[in-house]
Amino acid sequence: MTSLISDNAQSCCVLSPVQGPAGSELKRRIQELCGENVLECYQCGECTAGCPVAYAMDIAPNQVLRLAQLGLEDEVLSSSAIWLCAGCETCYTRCPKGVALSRVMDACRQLALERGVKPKELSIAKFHDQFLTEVRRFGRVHELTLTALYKMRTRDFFSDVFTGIQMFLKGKLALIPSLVKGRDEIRKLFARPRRGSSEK
Amino acid sequence: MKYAYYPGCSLESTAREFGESTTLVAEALGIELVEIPDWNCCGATSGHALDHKLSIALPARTLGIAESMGLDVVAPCAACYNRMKSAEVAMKSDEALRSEINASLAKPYEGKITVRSALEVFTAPEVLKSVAENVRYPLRGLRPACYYGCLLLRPPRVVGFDDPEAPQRLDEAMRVVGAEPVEWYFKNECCGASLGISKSSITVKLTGDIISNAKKHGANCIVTVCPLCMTNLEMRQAAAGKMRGEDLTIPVFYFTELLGLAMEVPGIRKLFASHLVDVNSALDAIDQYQSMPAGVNS
Amino acid sequence: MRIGVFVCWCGSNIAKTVDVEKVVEAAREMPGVVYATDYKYMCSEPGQNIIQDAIKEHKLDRIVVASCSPRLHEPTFQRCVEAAGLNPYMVEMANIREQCSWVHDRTPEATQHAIDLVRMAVAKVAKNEPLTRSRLGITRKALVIGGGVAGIQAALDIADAGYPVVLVERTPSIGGHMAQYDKTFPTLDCAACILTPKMVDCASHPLIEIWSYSEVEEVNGFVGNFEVKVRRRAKSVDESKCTGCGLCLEKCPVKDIPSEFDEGTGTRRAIYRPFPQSVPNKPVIDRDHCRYFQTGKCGVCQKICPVGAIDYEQQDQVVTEKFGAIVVATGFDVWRDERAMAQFGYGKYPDVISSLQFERLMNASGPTDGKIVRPSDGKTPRSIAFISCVGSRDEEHGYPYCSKVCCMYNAKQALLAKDKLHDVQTYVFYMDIRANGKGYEEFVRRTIEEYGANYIRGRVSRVYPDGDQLVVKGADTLLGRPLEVRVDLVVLATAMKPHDDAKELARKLGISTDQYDWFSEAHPKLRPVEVLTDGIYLAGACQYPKDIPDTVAQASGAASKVVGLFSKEAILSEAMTAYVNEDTCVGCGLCVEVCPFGAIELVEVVDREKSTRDNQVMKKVARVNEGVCKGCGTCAAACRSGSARLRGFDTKQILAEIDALADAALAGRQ
Amino acid sequence: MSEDAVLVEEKAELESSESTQQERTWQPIILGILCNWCSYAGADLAGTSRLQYPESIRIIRVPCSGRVDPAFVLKAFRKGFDGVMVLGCHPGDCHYAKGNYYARRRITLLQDLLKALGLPEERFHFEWVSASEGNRFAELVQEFTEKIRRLGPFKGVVTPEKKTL
Ligand SMILES: Cc1cc2nc3c(=O)[nH]c(=O)nc-3n(C[C@H](O)[C@H](O)[C@H](O)COP(=O)(O)OP(=O)(O)OC[C@H]3O[C@@H](n4cnc5c(N)ncnc54)[C@H](O)[C@@H]3O)c2cc1C
Ligand SMILES: Cc1cc2nc3c(=O)[nH]c(=O)nc-3n(C[C@H](O)[C@H](O)[C@H](O)COP(=O)(O)OP(=O)(O)OC[C@H]3O[C@@H](n4cnc5c(N)ncnc54)[C@H](O)[C@@H]3O)c2cc1C
Ligand code: SF4
Ligand code: SF4
Ligand code: SF4
Ligand code: SF4
Ligand code: SF4
Ligand code: SF4
Ligand code: SF4
Ligand code: SF4
Repeated sequence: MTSLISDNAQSCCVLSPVQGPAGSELKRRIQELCGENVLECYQCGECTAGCPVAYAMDIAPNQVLRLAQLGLEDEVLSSSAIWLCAGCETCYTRCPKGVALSRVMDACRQLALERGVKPKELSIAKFHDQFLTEVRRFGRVHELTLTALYKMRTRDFFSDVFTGIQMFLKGKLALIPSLVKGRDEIRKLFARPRRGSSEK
Repeated sequence: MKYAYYPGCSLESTAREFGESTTLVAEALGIELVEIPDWNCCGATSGHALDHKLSIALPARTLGIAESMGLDVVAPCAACYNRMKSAEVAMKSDEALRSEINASLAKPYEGKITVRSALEVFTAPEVLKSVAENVRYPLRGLRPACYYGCLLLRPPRVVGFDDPEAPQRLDEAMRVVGAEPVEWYFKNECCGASLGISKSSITVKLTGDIISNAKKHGANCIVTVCPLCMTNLEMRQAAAGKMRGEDLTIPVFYFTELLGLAMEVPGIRKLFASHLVDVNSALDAIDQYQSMPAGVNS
Repeated sequence: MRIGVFVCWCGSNIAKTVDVEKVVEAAREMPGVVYATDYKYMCSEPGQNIIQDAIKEHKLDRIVVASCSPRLHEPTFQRCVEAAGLNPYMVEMANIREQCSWVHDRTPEATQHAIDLVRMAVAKVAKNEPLTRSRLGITRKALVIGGGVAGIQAALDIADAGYPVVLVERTPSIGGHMAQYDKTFPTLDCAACILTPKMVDCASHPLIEIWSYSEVEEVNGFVGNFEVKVRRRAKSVDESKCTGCGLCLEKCPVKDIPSEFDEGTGTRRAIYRPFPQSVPNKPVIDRDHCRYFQTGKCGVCQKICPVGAIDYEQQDQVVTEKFGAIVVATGFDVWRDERAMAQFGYGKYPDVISSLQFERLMNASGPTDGKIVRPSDGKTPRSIAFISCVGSRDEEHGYPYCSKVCCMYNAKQALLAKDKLHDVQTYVFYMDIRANGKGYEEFVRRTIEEYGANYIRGRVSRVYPDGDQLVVKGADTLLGRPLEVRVDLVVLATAMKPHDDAKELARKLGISTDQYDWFSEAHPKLRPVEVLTDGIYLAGACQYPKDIPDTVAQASGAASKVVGLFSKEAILSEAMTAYVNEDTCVGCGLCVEVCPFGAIELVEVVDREKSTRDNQVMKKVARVNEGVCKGCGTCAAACRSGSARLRGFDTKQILAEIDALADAALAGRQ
Repeated sequence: MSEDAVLVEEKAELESSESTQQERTWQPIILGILCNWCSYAGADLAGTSRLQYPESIRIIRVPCSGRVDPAFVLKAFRKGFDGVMVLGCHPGDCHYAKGNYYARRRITLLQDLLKALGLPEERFHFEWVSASEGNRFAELVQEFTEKIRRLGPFKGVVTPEKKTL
């Protein structure tokens, strides 16, 4: 990993002289994955101001970009912010510089998995992963299976049981998953390996 | 008018009412919806959360099939619509990506068809006019808070059929069917649906903010355009009420249900039974509700 | 053709490296050369005498001086030959010092180089033609467009120097934006106290005519000789009779027109003057709202006017006048795009207002007599949020540039609000504080430290009502947290932008605008008050956002440029200008497109080739306005038919240089 | 690169390697077309600063790089100059505001044209030089002269006609 932070990142962030090229490595990867140039952000904070989840994040959305600008990869990829982002696109819509922070968040999650950084919000990562596993298997998402498998993976059996049963009773959770015939084709779309995936 | 219909995963299960009301209303308005054969999941939030390319490739497959039908696509679910539209825009603007993805598709998508949301289709001027002509029971007394959520409006560069900051299409449709939409201020705030299962504490808070604002401004129901919003708003309102120490109980409808109700489309009313939150308080507020013919009432 | 060549030693500067005598010898062999000689200091008086004598003695008609750079002594030798009776443009210089003796140290090579340079100059001068600079007269009267503080200052300075000025203002009164303010940063002078006297001076100055309610329609001509058409809109009030008593203003029944001057915070009537201290202080009738003009019934003002000044029959007048110079001082507009500002609820929530509206609320002679109240309910706000950079520095929704003055007026408004309402809490949401003027940083600090304004670093995402308050959803980026405040009033520092019709005015004037439609100066550092068209100058915020100190400084700069021009006896036109051979021109218009000065236009002429005696065929050709052309030659390079030519640097001259050099230097190579 | 240009280059290489010894001091003749306000002034500054550079360059003064007609350059090559340089004011510095901007567009076209005609594109150089860049001017002449020396004397255009003949 291209760690550039001093051992004690808490007290002082030391930018080493090699930070330039390495810092631009993170920037380059982000740009490659989602097309956004993090240097366009001028740190106005409008994204943070409008983000519905910012209050729960360990670092503010604008700080995700700031760290990325400095190439402080470890700090970005291990933040809870990148996982908590709900993908609502409020930031992108209002950003005066037209930076699609929502997409930068996507890219950071992808990078975190790629580089094997343990997601700070494990439950969210597991959910996304379970969801995609489901799509890969069936071509569609079967909500009952999804929820059940997800709950098993996170060992969180009870939190939504009540509403789950209610839904089931109202006939909203189909028992049998519907399958897509072109499943092979869909698997091909998944061709590139996703690290951290449960299905290797 | 004929469209390729993309129900998406949830319209088959959790959001059955949305799917059914959409088809019923479309039929009543003479809009033909042909389900896209062998469609697949759009990948939803998880798709783009973990894999940018995949999030374009998945909808592209379905778009390719629709293109072979020669029809534009209607995707009622706001989340599906957002993903499909994003894929459409990406495939149209990035030639390299297009050929890369098309290489793995049985039916390539060349960007010849476009994706529309159900709200967009049903509130097109000529369609809305025909809705107005078909209204049998104006929903006077219903004061919905029109909730657009985030994915239908944002980012404007991709979707952009309504104003992202001051959307009007849904309010307009409600006025056409005789309801009196309230002025409120959270119509385009995010409810956190994508974290609904994995981080419900956040969803509960956001849902609470939204419902509280709707009630404060006199809404007697919320009307939505998205199954994810619906699930959240219904499932989390009890917990949110507890958290805020407020009574946040409020019925939630799909906008298509209300169009159908006003147009007296047979088969609409029975959908209300499957709502998780009892909708009777809202229905009772409608002046004419009791006088509507019992036949439709079943 | 009798060419004379004069080779200079420049003391040892040239002669040390270049074998001057050899150069003279070689020159004697060159085609057309009948005389060649050398001298120690060609530019000295004896040196010049040598040239003048030789011209007479050898009947020379063309001269080559091989010495230093033409950038140094070309004018010297032009004057020298002119005194001897030659046309000054019959001289060419070979730069054998800067390009040869000073940069080489090997004599044979340097000498060869010098010979080549002389050869090129000889070839060129053989094709030179006598050129003349015509003397153009000057109409010593200035036109100032726009009567804001910039236009007022420029008009006063020019008139004080003794030249007549016409000040054209679009609205019924001069004064511009400054007249709308209560106090101005950084000194907090009352705007009226410093501006109104200047406005009155304008009105009473014997050399200034104010044409208010007027607009420029057409501009022709060039420096010293502009011909301008101005539409003087009908005011429906006979100014020569009206005494400005104001009786009519009180009686007009059409009362509720939102006042432009008050930015809609107040109302006016159909007959009105923008503000009580208007100059001229006589009302106009707004025909679009007047009942008489709309329905034919009313006439109240006519009945009430004691002097019979109301004249419904008045017509617009289009006046054509000659001016020698034009000062453009049309100022700025503010951004009002409600849709783009929907996230702040501008145009939707009455208590979200623009800074300009807030100025009117603070102004002692404004609609509220200077009381700061909420537009919605007339209550005194106890908390106010000022939001910076609304539409500025926002390339997505507004403009990418910084509006430069809003940081300062935000501080001013936060300070004045606190000054007027003691228990108000103010919040200023900002991205950066740009306070780079004399006393500015100190001013902002005072607002924060002494007036307790709460500065919060972060842009605001959204404003929405909650009860009778407004919630401002912002962020504190210094803390890295989202943040909300509840306030009674929100003030948006909306961007300064060019007028919507700026581009059209630029087109009329033949000047250029930048990508936003601000008028372009000739050079940002060296010629900031001039434009590329001679005789037209810029003053104030029509060039880019400026505060009053900068505006006034530039206005005085523009005025002194005008005065400088007027104090010349005559204007000499450029000699090396372009012209078009109309017989070969195909009217493609390429040259028109590329001319940086707009000096070329397409005109219809009789096609001499195709026309017969009874059938006149017309064709389009390019024509150069030689008063405007600067001689850059871009048109000549662009023209594919070789019809656009540049005097002094004609294609045939340049090709002659290339040929001469090639034939000598490369002879025998192939 | 067209076949002809390759041919020219190969020939040139052959010749220059043959003659490196005796032609070490071979001085190419390079035509410089300089705008009056910036580049010509820059060349003057090189002079007043007494910077030394090869005796290869012969300068023609034009009012503006916008005056440079591609025909001048073509003509120079037809006449057999070993190299041609066009120098103008930096973007934004043009005395006539936009002349150099048109020059740039035209020169880009010219470069394509040279390529298409099989003319020695590498013997043409276009660059911005300001009035304060005397040393840059001197360096440019030095470098370009070296480059041309490596390429060897320009033996004229190999036109397609010539080849087939
Ligand atoms: C809210 C606000 C507060 C400010 N406060 C301060 C302050 O406290 N201190 C300070 O130094 N600066 C302040 N400024 C900046 C100040 O307003 C400008 O520096 C100044 O007004 C510029 O003067 P001007 O004459 O160039 O333009 P303007 O004041 O805009 O005047 C231009 C005039 O030209 C007229 N006009 C426009 N087009 C035409 C046309 N085509 N034909 C004829 N006439 C035309 C207009 O009607 C107007 O009268 C403030 C700006 C704003 C927006
Ligand atoms: C590091 C630096 C970089 C800069 N870069 C830029 C830039 O890139 N772009 C830009 O626009 N601006 C730049 N500036 C600003 C720029 O230097 C000034 O705007 C400009 O020099 C001001 O010119 P002036 O003639 O007023 O003053 P000065 O350049 O200071 O000239 C004043 C002259 O007066 C003489 N003098 C002083 N006292 C007396 C006296 N009593 N009697 C006689 N003569 C006297 C001095 O010797 C001097 O020659 C820069 C400034 C600095 C410090
Ligand atoms: S809104 Fe845009 S520019 Fe501002 S901090 Fe966020 S990403 Fe950066
Ligand atoms: S997309 Fe993510 S970061 Fe942006 S506002 Fe929504 S939740 Fe916040
Ligand atoms: S003419 Fe030029 S080169 Fe000759 S002496 Fe004068 S300055 Fe020197
Ligand atoms: S028009 Fe008549 S009434 Fe009105 S101000 Fe003039 S003189 Fe007075
Ligand atoms: S005629 Fe027109 S301006 Fe005069 S009083 Fe009547 S409405 Fe007012
Ligand atoms: S002056 Fe200040 S408030 Fe105005 S645009 Fe510039 S930075 Fe923003
Ligand atoms: S020489 Fe230059 S200024 Fe003159 S007409 Fe041609 S392009 Fe315009
Ligand atoms: S002068 Fe040349 S470029 Fe201009 S219109 Fe005539 S042919 Fe075209």
